[in-house]
Amino acid sequence: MTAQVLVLYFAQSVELTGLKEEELPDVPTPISSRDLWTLLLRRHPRLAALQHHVILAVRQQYVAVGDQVVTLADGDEVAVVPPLSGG
Amino acid sequence: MTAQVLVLYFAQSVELTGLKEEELPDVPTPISSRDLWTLLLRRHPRLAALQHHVILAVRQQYVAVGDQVVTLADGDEVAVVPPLSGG
Amino acid sequence: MSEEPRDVFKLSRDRLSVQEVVDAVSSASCGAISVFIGTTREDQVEGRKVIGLEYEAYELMAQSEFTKLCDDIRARWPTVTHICIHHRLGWVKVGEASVAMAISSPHRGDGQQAVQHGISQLKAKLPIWKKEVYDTQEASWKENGE
Amino acid sequence: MSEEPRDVFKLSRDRLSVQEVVDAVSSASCGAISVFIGTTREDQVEGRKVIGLEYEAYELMAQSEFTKLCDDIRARWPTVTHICIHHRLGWVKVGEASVAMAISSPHRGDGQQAVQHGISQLKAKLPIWKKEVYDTQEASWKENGE
Repeated sequence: MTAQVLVLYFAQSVELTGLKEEELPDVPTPISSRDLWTLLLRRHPRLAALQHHVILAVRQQYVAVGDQVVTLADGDEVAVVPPLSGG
Repeated sequence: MTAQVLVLYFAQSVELTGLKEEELPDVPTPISSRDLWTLLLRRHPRLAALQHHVILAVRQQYVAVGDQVVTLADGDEVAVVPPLSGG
Repeated sequence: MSEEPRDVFKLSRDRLSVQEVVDAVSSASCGAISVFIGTTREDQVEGRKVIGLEYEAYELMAQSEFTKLCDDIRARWPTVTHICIHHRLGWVKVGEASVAMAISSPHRGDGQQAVQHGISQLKAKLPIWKKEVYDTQEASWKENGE
Repeated sequence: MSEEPRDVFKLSRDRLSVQEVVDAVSSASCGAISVFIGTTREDQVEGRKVIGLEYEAYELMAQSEFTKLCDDIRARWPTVTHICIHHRLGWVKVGEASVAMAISSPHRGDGQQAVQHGISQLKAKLPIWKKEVYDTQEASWKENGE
């Protein structure tokens, strides 16, 4: 199975990808968050600068990059979340 | 020796004495703060309602009612300080 | 580049302006402003309803005790930059602010602790009194730390 | 007589109004409003001078994380009445406020602790980012808890 998801980039990841968002039409699902990150990394090799510092958000819930498996549906939001610095 | 002091009343002591301030022309000095309080109590017996709850201020410095001896000069301010409730 | 520390104290019969208290401590060298505002709470006391508070102060002495309070805060939290307290006098009806305290500091931990300590000390040391006034026309003098 | 608790969150490119944040939590049942204001500090980083911060947020998610933050505060301090956070986005120059948080509570201890915890959680959990901008035109993304 695959899903069409909307990937949102924030902060440093906007500068590294040159994008604020993009549609990804064929993301395999279910998928581990680590594989999801690897897929983004393949599209945008400069995201490697965030390796070990980044987490993801899937449908607006944080997901650490690791073994956790997420199920994606068409239209889901996936966000790249560099280290937070609000306040 | 005696001194002429200005006695200031605040909060409940205004209601008990009916006064906001008064001049006392012949206060003995040096005098213990307990004797100073007793002297005020003799002038205004209703101040007994504050007994054990009151402290004094002499030249704008707090003085507990007790053995401490204060030296008064003409024009000095003595204040009757009921329990504080600022804030 | 370091600023002269400011200690600002005001007793006033006018409504308190939080903005004014915050502006009094603002500083380009500070990342944190910690503020406390004390307001008159709607309260029932023995079946009577509190409609407001009546405040009075020994004004000159309050100013000198405020200076001591600031010295004490600066001794405990040396990074504190500016300190401001505005306290109302006279009639303060339910829902309105009676006191506002603001402290600026480079980082937030010190300022927040300093405000907590400052408000406790204000209640314990500043010669200010309040009388609770009830809807029955009765009134009673309050005591902090009861 | 007890009020419905209010949780108020606003992200905005306009200057923050402390008065608006305080008014959002005011309540006749509360005697205490605890406030924290975070401002942009004038700073030197490796010989460059910070002239301001540029903020961005994942806005919808920030709103839902704010709701979780409020639930967490109310679980820890059940007496907390109202909670308000305003956070700026976009350009915030040195000396201006980037965040203001206010909490009302019947008594002051709970509200002061809740604000401290709330600001820590905001920095740890809300999807908001800032970039420090220097007088050399350079900039660098910040990380909380560095």
